[in-house]
Amino acid sequence: DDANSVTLQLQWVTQAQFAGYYVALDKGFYEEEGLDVTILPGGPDIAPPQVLAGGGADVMLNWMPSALAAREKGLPVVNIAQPFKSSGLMLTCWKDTGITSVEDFRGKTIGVWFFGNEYPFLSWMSQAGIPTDGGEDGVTVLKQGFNVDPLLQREADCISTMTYNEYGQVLDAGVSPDELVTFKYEDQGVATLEDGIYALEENLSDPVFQDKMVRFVRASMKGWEYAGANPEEAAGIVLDNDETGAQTEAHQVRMMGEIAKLIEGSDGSLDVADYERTVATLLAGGSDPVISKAPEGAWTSAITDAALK
Amino acid sequence: MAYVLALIVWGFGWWLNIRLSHSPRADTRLFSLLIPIIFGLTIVVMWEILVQMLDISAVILPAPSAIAARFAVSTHLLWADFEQTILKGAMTGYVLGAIAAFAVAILADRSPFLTKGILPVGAFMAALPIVGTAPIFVRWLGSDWHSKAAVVGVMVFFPILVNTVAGLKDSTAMQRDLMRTYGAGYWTTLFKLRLPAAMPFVFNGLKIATTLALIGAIVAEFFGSPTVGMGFRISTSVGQLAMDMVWAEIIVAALAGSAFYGLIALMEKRVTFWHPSQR
Amino acid sequence: MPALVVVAVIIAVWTLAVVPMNAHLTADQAQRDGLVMTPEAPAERQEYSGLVLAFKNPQIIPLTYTQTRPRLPSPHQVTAELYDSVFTKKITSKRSLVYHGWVTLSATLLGFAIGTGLGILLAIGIVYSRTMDKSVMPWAITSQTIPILALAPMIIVMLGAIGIQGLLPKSVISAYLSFFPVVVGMVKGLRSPDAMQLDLLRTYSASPSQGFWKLRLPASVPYLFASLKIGISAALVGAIVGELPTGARAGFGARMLVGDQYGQPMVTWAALFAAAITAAALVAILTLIERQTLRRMGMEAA
Amino acid sequence: MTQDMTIHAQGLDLTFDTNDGPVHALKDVNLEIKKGEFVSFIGPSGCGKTTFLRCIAGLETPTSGEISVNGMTPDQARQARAYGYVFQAAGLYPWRTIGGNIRLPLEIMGFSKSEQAERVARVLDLVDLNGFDRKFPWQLSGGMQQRASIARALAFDADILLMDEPFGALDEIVRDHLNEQLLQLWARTEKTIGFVTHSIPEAVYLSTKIVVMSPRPGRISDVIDSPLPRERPLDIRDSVEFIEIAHRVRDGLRAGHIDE
Amino acid sequence: MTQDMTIHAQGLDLTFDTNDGPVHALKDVNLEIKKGEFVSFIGPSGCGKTTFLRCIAGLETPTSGEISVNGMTPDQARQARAYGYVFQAAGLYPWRTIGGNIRLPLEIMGFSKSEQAERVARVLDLVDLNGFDRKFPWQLSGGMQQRASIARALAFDADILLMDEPFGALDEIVRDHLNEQLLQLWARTEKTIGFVTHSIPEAVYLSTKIVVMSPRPGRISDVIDSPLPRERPLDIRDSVEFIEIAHRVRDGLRAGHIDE
Ligand SMILES: Nc1ncnc2c1ncn2[C@@H]1O[C@H](COP(=O)(O)OP(=O)(O)OP(=O)(O)O)[C@@H](O)[C@H]1O
Ligand SMILES: Nc1ncnc2c1ncn2[C@@H]1O[C@H](COP(=O)(O)OP(=O)(O)OP(=O)(O)O)[C@@H](O)[C@H]1O
Ligand SMILES: Cc1ncc(C[n+]2csc(CCO)c2C)c(N)n1
Ligand SMILES: [Mg+2]
Ligand SMILES: [Mg+2]
Repeated sequence: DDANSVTLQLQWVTQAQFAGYYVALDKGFYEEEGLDVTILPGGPDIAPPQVLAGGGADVMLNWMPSALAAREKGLPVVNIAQPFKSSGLMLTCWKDTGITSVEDFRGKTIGVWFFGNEYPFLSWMSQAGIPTDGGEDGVTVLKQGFNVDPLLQREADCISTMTYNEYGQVLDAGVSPDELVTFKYEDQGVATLEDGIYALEENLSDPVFQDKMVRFVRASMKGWEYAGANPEEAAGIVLDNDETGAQTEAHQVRMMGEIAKLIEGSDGSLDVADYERTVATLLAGGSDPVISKAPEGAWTSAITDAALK
Repeated sequence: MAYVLALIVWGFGWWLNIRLSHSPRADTRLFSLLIPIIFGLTIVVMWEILVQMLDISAVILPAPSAIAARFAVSTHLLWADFEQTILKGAMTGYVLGAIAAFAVAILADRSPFLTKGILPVGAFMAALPIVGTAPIFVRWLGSDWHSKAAVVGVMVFFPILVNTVAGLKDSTAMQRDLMRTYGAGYWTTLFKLRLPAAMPFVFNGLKIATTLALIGAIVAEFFGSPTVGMGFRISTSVGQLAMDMVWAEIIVAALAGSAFYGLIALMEKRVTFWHPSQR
Repeated sequence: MPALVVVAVIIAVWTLAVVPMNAHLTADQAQRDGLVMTPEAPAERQEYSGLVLAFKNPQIIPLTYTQTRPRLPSPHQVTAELYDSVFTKKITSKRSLVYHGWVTLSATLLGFAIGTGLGILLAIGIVYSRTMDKSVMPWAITSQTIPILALAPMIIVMLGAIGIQGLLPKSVISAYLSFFPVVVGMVKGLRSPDAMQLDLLRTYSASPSQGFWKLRLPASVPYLFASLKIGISAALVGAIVGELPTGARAGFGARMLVGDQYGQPMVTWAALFAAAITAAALVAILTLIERQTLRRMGMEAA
Repeated sequence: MTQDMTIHAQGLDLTFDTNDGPVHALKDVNLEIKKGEFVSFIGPSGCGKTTFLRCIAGLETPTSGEISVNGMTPDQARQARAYGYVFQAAGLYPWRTIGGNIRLPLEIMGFSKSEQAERVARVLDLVDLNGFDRKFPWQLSGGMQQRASIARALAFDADILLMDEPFGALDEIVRDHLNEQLLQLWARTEKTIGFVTHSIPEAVYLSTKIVVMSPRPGRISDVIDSPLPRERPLDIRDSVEFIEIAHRVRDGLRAGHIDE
Repeated sequence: MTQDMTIHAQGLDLTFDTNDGPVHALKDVNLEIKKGEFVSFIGPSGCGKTTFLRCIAGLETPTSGEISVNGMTPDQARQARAYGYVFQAAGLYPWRTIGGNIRLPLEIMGFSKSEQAERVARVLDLVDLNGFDRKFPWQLSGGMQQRASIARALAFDADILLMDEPFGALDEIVRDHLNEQLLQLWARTEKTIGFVTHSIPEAVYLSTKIVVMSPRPGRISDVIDSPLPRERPLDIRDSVEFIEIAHRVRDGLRAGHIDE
């Protein structure tokens, strides 16, 4: 029934990045709240905000830059919870390219994820005053696919990686950390909030929906707590839920370990300071900023307040 | 209400087209252009009506007017994407794929043994889904248009191959016997009889391949590209929920594809004027 | 078996290509493992072609065949992975390619049925209605120039919005790709009867439906089969493409994507080959039916 | 127009447009054919015989002039299934057996299964093709194919039989045989028959009316009403009248050739 | 085998496999044709005339028996471009104009451009198709197409001319004309000609040797060496010898039909 069923749209395929939700489902935390939760995995062509707009899901996970951009496009999504405290995004470069600082990016080729995930990078570059159109003293941007080959094949000097996934894959390919230089967005002061929980504004005005979200967030956070405390088991649960059967245990265990670092210090409620920093970063996007003015009503603490009571 | 209005528009458009297509001038070039345009316009108007009146979110389906507006202000961007994807990626791949298919068809045709050997392998290649081949070619040839051309080449290869092979067998027994009475050799028979007889089939393959070429070049960009190109723009814009831009690119693709197809169809008319389907 | 000979040639070329394709990665790896490479600097090695590099460092040649993340896996690696995931796993297991094959195949067959049905109907409409010929045909062509992967998410979102999920959205994409070759081939086939064959029916004052069943349809059969063979490959590709925006859960497409993203090229290659083998099998079945049908129609040897 | 005037053509003109200019195929053709007549058309190759036959059957539309069949337009007559047509080439459908090809018009006209079988057997016998029922066209010799196509036209009882050189590919013996059969059929059924031939004796032997045409543009240069009786044994071909008519036809033909 | 024995067939047997059982098309056929002979084949439809002609040209392989042409196998003779072949149906290539179709063998055999043009013009004239040079096959009447295909076979000078009912679709006048032309050509060039016809007078008028065949399985039932002189005016057809031979041929044919 409508009052108790929730459909969650992930922003990527089933992996430990979303362990909290799978654990909550698997351990019956949702059921305890009387919820009937369906988790929809994402993929390369799925824009979660679009699925939300089309009514295919009630809540989605999203990176805040992409969510705020959707808001400006006229799709009023609202952050109702923020399980991820810190950003796992970074650039990973070959050390032998001579890159040691941001200034060294000039003249280099850098792989970037697009699909709404390019905003943090573009903001960063514009703050650093580095053009991204491939000139002599700018960077050449490659739209990066879903793997780390551009780096391994040396088509790119740096690529985007997540601490919990792609970076590990570079290492798995036999590369030792000594050969690499990394730039974490967190360290560069351009971190933006990742993997928040978002719902549509209009739905949130409905008390039944609101109640549903409260229970959903509460159970999800319980799931995250459990996953953080039991990384191996959580990874196992993720593996059970991976219908492709192609994920490996070692990989998911490591990912879970790294994810645990990112959720550390979050009880699920949005830290306003983090939010402000994200907005400031995005507004600083130079000639073509991601958002043109500070958004209003893009988040609410109502849900987490009720959930964490 | 919206549906009723849309239906009325549809009815009117269809009525107009029935009138036009049965008019004595239906076969003139003007009418051949006008009729599909009216058909398209009917759909566009229905689309606009439905989007406006049912209040469909622009994030899901933008109104044609919004798409047109976006198109108008983005022509330079669209042109750059067109150049990258169609002119460099798709065309190169199409030409290379077609030449390769032609060469292999003629090779395969030299002996039943090779035909039997190559066709299944060709069918095998045709079924290599772009989702799998694109990342591999991007890995091998880099993110720029070269990998896109390779993807396109592989995609267009099979339809052209199959059709050419079938076409080369399409001459009648009597036509072949005539060549035999002349003691004509393989190449003479090929050039004087079998290639001309094969042309209706070859063009069939070339026509199917035009649309594949476009799809291939665009979709392959989803798996890695420079920051220009129609596929790049589409996937990026979907991520940004800029659906008007997505549709503007789709329109470019449709225009380019139709023009490309039209060009091949025109050549077909010129070359296979003698075939019953052209008379 | 002629096909086997051709396959053998291809495998031989493939086997040879493994060395230059993987030379750089292998050299990087070997160096990390303590071997001495010439030249020493990895960036410098990029300047050389794979062949030259292998020539300069012959000790890496055998190693190129055993990389875990090769650019080009060797045939035996792909075969091993295929064997492993097809024969050694229970077919209900999600690690079995048979299981994923069925996921993809069911969407393919449904999509192919829809696409073929639609394609034939459209072709009939085009051949019999001047209005449809003039107005729809150009748009059927245009429809195929629209990149499906761009439309797919929208189709899926829209279908999802009205509560349709699962097999059908994938099949819609599959149908979308397979209907076009059928339309083109059938239009040509339905128009293939020559003037005398048509005139004969006119002297009988046969109705259009009789003209269809007794002349146009039988005359179009060879064209239909040629199209069906292209159509079914397209349907399979469509089903695989459709698996990405439906959440890449299961099926060959999901395997390819996940294999690609998690640095398991063998998973991708195995899925790729499994897909192609499936398609070849489908085409072979159609060829068999075609041969039977044409033989029964007395058209095989003509 | 009297009721028994089956076919009536007046001032018929037909021009084909081709890649290098128009071809004037028929020019001012006037002809009346009464019900039950047997009319032969004879004339040099390319003079428009086929074209005229096609006009009668409504397969070709004259550029100008009028033509009526049973008081209707050819199109309407076609709707009424008035025609049995034998084309100059056999034109069998390659995916049907010989039997299937003959059955085709019967299926279309809705004969019962048993009636179909019976008629197929009868006409196969008539053209001497027993036992070839289940062969495909390409397994037959040229003449056999042509006979099958004659059988196809005879299988249903059309009012008007139009035959475009039906016996061209047959040897004299079979030809004589089929000529006799055709005459018998005609006598029995009172069909109206339009018959294109190149053989002067054949034309004279069969016809009540012989139409001689001359080429480029196709015109009717002579119409000969045969004084021969309807009952015609084969040896009538040695009679004086016969030879006289044959002479007149030959002269007409020759004139056409000299004209040219 | 003497040097001037152009075609030599011995114990030829040919069986076709069809969907319903084998068809015995030729049975124990023995024939010798000397260089420069004009041989006509006559026989009821389906008796194997086309099949035998095709064996001579190496287009069909006998099931058993031997055949040699100019001391070679038919295949070798084909390589040596020994044959001009006129098929029973015109078989023109639809993508070539009439001129283009006639030019086809000339192109293949490497005649110069000017020679090609000259020969095309000459044979077009011979078959009375001047002015149709640039038309496409489907724009010609059946008889005109057949004449074009004759022109195509005459355009180059093959040693052996094989003609399968070439004049079947032509009217008597044109036929007489072409018969005379063919005889002249034969007299002038000493070609060896194999000629299938259904017309007894035509066979007798043209041939030095008449081969009568009977059907199912196709056998040679009579071989008649003509006593007529090589020089033959048209009115030789009224001579006693002529009528005698014609009688013998007719009897042979009739026997074949009764046999059946
Ligand atoms: N390709 C084939 N397959 C099967 N049977 C065939 C084939 N070609 C010819 N025949 C059969 O062989 C026999 C002889 O045929 P052929 O064409 O030689 O006759 P023909 O003497 O030329 O007759 P016509 O005068 O009618 O042309 C016929 O019974 C025919 O059915
Ligand atoms: N479809 C066409 N397009 C152009 N010209 C045509 C077409 N059909 C016939 N003709 C021309 O019309 C003229 C008459 O042709 P038709 O077929 O009626 O001759 P015919 O008397 O039947 O000759 P035949 O005895 O050789 O069959 C010819 O000159 C021919 O070239
Ligand atoms: C097309 C596309 N590209 C990149 C991302 C970004 N992204 C968000 S989470 C995640 C997984 C990291 O292991 C990635 C890659 C996306 N969602 N879709
Ligand atoms: Mg004619
Ligand atoms: Mg024959």
